[in-house]
Amino acid sequence: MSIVAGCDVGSLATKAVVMERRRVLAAVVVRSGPKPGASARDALDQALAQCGRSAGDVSYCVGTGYGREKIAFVNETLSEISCHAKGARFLVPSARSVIDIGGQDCKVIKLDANGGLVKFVTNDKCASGTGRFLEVMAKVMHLPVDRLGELSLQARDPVTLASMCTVWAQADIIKHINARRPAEEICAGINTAMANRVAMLANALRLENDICMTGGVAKNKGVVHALARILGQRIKEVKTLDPQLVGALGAALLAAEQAGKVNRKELPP
Amino acid sequence: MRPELKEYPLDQLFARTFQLARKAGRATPKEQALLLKSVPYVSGLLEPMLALGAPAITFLGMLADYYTDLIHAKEQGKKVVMTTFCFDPTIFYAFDNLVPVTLEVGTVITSILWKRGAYDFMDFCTEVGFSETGCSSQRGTMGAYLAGAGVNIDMVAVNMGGICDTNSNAYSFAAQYLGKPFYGLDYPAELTPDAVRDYHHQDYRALIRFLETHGGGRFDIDRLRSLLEEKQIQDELTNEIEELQRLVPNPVPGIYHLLMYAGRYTCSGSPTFTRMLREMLEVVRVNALSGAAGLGRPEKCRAFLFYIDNFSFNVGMFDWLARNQVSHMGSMLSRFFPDNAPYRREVPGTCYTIDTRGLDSMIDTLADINARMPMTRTVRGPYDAPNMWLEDSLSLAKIFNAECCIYNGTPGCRNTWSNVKLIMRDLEKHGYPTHLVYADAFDGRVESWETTAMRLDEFFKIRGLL
Amino acid sequence: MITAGVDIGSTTAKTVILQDRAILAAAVIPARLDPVASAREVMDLGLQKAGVRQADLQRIVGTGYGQQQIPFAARLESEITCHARGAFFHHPAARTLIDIGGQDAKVIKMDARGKVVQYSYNDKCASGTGRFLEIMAEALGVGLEQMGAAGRTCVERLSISNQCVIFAETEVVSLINEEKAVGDILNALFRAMAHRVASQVRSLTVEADVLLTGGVAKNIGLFEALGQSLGVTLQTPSELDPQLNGALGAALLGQEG
Amino acid sequence: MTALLSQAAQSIDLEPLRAFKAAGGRLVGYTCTFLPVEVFHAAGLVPVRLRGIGAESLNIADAYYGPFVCTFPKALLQQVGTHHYAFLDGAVITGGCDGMRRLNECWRKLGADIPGVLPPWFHYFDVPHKPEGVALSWYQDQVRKLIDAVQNAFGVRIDEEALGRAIRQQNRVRQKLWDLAELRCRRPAPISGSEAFEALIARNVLPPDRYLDELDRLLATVQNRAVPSSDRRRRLFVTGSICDDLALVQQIEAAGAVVVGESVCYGLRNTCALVDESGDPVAALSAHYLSGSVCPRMFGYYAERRATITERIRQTGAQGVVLQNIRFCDLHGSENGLLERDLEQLGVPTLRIEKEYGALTETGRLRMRIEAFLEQLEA
Ligand SMILES: Nc1ncnc2c1ncn2[C@@H]1O[C@H](COP(=O)(O)OP(=O)(O)O)[C@@H](O)[C@H]1O
Ligand SMILES: Nc1ncnc2c1ncn2[C@@H]1O[C@H](COP(=O)(O)OP(=O)(O)O)[C@@H](O)[C@H]1O
Ligand code: SF4
Ligand code: SF4
Ligand code: SF4
Repeated sequence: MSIVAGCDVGSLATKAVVMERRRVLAAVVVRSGPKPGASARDALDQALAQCGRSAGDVSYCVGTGYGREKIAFVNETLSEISCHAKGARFLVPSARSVIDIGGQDCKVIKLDANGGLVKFVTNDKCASGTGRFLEVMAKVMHLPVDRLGELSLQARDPVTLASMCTVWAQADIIKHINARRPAEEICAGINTAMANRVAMLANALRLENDICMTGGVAKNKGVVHALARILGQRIKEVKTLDPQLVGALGAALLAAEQAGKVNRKELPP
Repeated sequence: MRPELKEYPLDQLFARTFQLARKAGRATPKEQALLLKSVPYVSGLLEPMLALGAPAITFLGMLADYYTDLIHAKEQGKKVVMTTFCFDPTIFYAFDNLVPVTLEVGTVITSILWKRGAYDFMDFCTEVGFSETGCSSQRGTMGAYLAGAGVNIDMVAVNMGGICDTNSNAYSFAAQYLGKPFYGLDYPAELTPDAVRDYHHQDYRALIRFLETHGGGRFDIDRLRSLLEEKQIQDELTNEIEELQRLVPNPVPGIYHLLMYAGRYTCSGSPTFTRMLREMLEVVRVNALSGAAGLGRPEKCRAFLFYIDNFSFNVGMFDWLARNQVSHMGSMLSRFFPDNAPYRREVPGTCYTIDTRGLDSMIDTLADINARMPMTRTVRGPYDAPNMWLEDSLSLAKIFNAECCIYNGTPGCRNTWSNVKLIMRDLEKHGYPTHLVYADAFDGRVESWETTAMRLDEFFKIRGLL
Repeated sequence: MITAGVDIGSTTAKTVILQDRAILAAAVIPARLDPVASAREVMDLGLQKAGVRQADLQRIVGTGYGQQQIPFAARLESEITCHARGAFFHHPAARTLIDIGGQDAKVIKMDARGKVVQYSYNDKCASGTGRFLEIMAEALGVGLEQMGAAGRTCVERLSISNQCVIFAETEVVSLINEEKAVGDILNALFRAMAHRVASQVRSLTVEADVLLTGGVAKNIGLFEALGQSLGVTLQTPSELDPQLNGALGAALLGQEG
Repeated sequence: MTALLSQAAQSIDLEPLRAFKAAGGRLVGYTCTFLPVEVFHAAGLVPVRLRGIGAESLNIADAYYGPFVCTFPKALLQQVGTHHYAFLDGAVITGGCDGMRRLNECWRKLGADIPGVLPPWFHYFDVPHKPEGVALSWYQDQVRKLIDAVQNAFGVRIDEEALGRAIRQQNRVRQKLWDLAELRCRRPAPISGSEAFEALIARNVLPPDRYLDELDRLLATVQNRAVPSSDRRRRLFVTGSICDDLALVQQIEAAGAVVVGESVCYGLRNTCALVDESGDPVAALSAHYLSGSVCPRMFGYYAERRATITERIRQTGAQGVVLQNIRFCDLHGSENGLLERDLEQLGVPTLRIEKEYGALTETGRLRMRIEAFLEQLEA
């Protein structure tokens, strides 16, 4: 039976999803190495191994993410915007808005009732709306990045970060550390700063419900909650799949569509 | 923008806050405490204001009237003109049906009085398309008017680009966004040539026609004359205060600058403003006679702020200077250049004269005044050209015996950030230790006050000023 | 007289212990989350190396970002003052001092007596700091100690232009994706950062000797790129770890009462 | 395609300029489309519009300009400071926007620090911020002053006849540029946006005679070019900040689109009408150059600009609009915000991007957005 694959080579993580008839067979996240082609290969191989298939079984593969041009084995590449939109709609069919926060940017996508792309904005101004911001801050806090979210949920009185700039926000954080503010309050401050930045983008598009969040940062509950609070709108969580994988999932779904077209063309009438 | 901000129109909030503050100013301490509790949103900054005594209380009352007029404008059949701080509002008051609203003053109030500052309004502007890197001083209240959380604006009249692009740009954006008529007074890059004066005068007449056309009101000569006569008195009072400011120690409290220019931007020509200046002069005279510094402490150093002097969401800059015994010798915002100012000798041939003999002379006067508003005069041409930023800074620093210069502004200001490094070099060459503040005078998110204060500390200490 | 200078920076904590004007011992440790702990730890290490007890110290002078948190400092001095003092000690001919630490770059102009004439910090949106290099080292998977030598020369001349640290990293990622050589990317990074710092120095006018201190001075690739960008031969202390300059200055100020 | 046009778009150092200079000709740099270049043509000088292309770092410029300033004037200053404009005999600064206006001071101070980078003749041309009323006579005065200054500085005479000749020549250029624009309106377009944009940029930097020849050659080639019967490429229109950034157009086209028109400072926008060839040339030039609302520095004329842009979008059959601005360019940045709102209301999809000037832009993320925009248009 032929399968399809989606591969998302991000700045920080490389993701691969293998599907069969709109069902996820395997999904893998690996840290992006210096060679995107190799990271992609690695992620896909791991995914194939997970479901006991081989590369030869893949009938169509779509690549996305920053390193997409370097993936040797894909049939086609598409932007992350299309892939995240596709993936999000699959998981949350009612989604009209997708907020994807990855390592180096944040994208807010608006969809029509059929899931068609209506408009999107990305942050090109300042790095403080990106996952990298969180990583840098986590490092200053001597914490792993996946702890920022849960810690911040315990905060009672979050600190405010004066500076929106990643570089200068660090100085702020060090100031708060020096002032002996508890770690959870600082984490909450970091997540709120992030959410504020993203909210500005989101508000510019006047998002409609349902809103769905994807990308690695969607795993940070602190950011998700803060964002929902600031937007005054509920954010539907992606529950059935790791949100970081949504881009790769979308790529796989698009691969399935393409494979369908190709197959139909090839079949004799 | 938080939904609750749209519930209460911004100007109504201002009006109510200042009305209460005026009451509080006249009340006994106990009543005062009770009243202050009922002022919405306020972060406790009214108290130190009230502690300043008579002039501050008059100031609060003046703003109460200003915003009360604004919120009642529509029911009285008046038109609201959105305008900028570097635009003398007298002309609006000379019409029988115009009420001005100056955005920058609103931004200062919002950012000082409200705990969360003006961020929501600023961000709202970005959300509807205005560029985020633009000046924060307009955005801080413009957001409210764009969002419909303020009175409806009927037209926009401002000073034009080339003085400050980002300023005019904000207003033209607002006009376009709201679909309202727009007029900008334009200024050549020089100040004194006859051709330039002519330009000012003709352009100003076109402005008046614009106001007539779009306001539909009557331009009242007698009213204009009495406004100008009142302005004359106000200039004289201001001059006297500034003359006394030359004394060592300087008897003028730093925060007076803020009250003086905010008053001038909003209520120029009004008797209340005159009263405030009188009350100030009284305090200053008493200080001067007793040799006391306006700081309330012995004066150790005198600083000239060669751009803006306030810092977002607190009166930090004024406060810091006072606490560290540094006299505030004025900023670019508090200079207007009437022909009888104490610094006129330093800047010959560049001041305005109030001439009330006839309609034409009065209009020319207004045009001349407007051409010398803060920034409109100073940053219109190359900073090192005659009568421009460097010369003005040097002459003012000199006449007021300043010992150092401080730049504080906003990253939105292309105009000054394009040459502030150069002017700093020159001021240093002239012997003035010069410090550049990288903060935003209206947006505390750019650099925290603590950082700004730390850098100020360092500057005064290392340069041997304190 | 024995004195100590303690410099709690954003990245590292440093101490120098002086007996009169001779260095008894020095120590550098990575900054801990808790600045009090950093101060304690680096002090203890310094004392141990010097073979003296804290009670033997006549005066401890604190400086750096975390100076407020040094529980045992008798006096606090700004980084500018300390760095200028340190530089004047080991290099009296220096008129311009550039100190690049983890969080900021400082340029200090001094007169012949070592007095600070003018100084500046890096602008907003600055990629001219040590943190920039740390982030890049991580993105490229090279150690901080190795990166300097690795990017000293280039085969292919690449360019990195973004002023923002984070976005510059994006450019680095693109270059990695294009499978450019790590040495060439590093070299481009050093040039980019050197240009940022050079423009900051130029705003104050450059006067020789120009001295480079701070942790970043140990990065030979950057050291050379900055010298080239400024068109001068940079100096750096030969006997002393340049990262210790601030702590040394603090200790000296302690000697002077 | 002509090699010279392509070169002119991508380099400051050009053979025809070198040849002109070697033969004793003199070159004057200028910064803004509000300057009537005919004055220089009439004087036998070649005006060269200044650009920052090729600047990969701003290490010199940043010592003069502050941090919160658009990278266009900075890149320009950088190229000046690295002697790329050493060939200039003069320069005219125009207060386009505040950042450009301050090039005046920054350049002069740079000249004091680095010998040889300040041309012997340095002039400020003061353009009002509105196109009518008293501003018009002011502008005329400025033109007259400019003529005087050029005559004095270069020992030349600029008479009505020479001005008239120059005007007629530039009108020919304008007409041909419109021919080119019309070709781009054809479906499919016989000429790529990059090729056309090269020609538009080259106009600002080549000696006019040489330019006319090249333009004729280009038009002839394109007119005779065989085009495929169908074209799946999306048609895009580019507007916003000052832009002589060929790479941007190339990048858009590499993603599979074709740029069919633009309204940017080095493009067509100021070329729409012809200069009146009868009557007083100074008055005619003034009326032309100060007319209307080509640039958002003319505050309060947004509606006119929007009308022009939407009309051109209609003519070119563009299916989407790229609204670009350089960071810290608030004039175009916020106008793009208005255009975004208004164009989308008209059903024209837009992509709004903020970037640095030219080579200083990080292209990876930009590419993703352009591709995503095209995918959006496909759907
Ligand atoms: N377990 C986790 N918990 C919280 N945040 C996470 C977690 N894992 C990754 N992240 C965040 O996600 C970001 C990476 O997101 P991703 O979508 O993979 O980006 P990219 O596609 O650019 O590689 C990291 O910068 C980090 O902030
Ligand atoms: N061994 C090394 N080789 C090269 N660079 C180094 C080395 N150690 C530290 N650095 C650089 O020095 C920076 C820290 O400098 P430091 O002066 O200690 O900063 P701070 O005083 O702010 O803590 C680091 O960010 C790193 O870039
Ligand atoms: S403000 Fe900071 S994070 Fe933002 S762009 Fe500038 S350097 Fe980058
Ligand atoms: S954008 Fe406008 S002001 Fe700027 S150079 Fe072009 S025409 Fe002149
Ligand atoms: S792009 Fe904008 S800010 Fe930059 S020079 Fe042009 S008008 Fe000025």
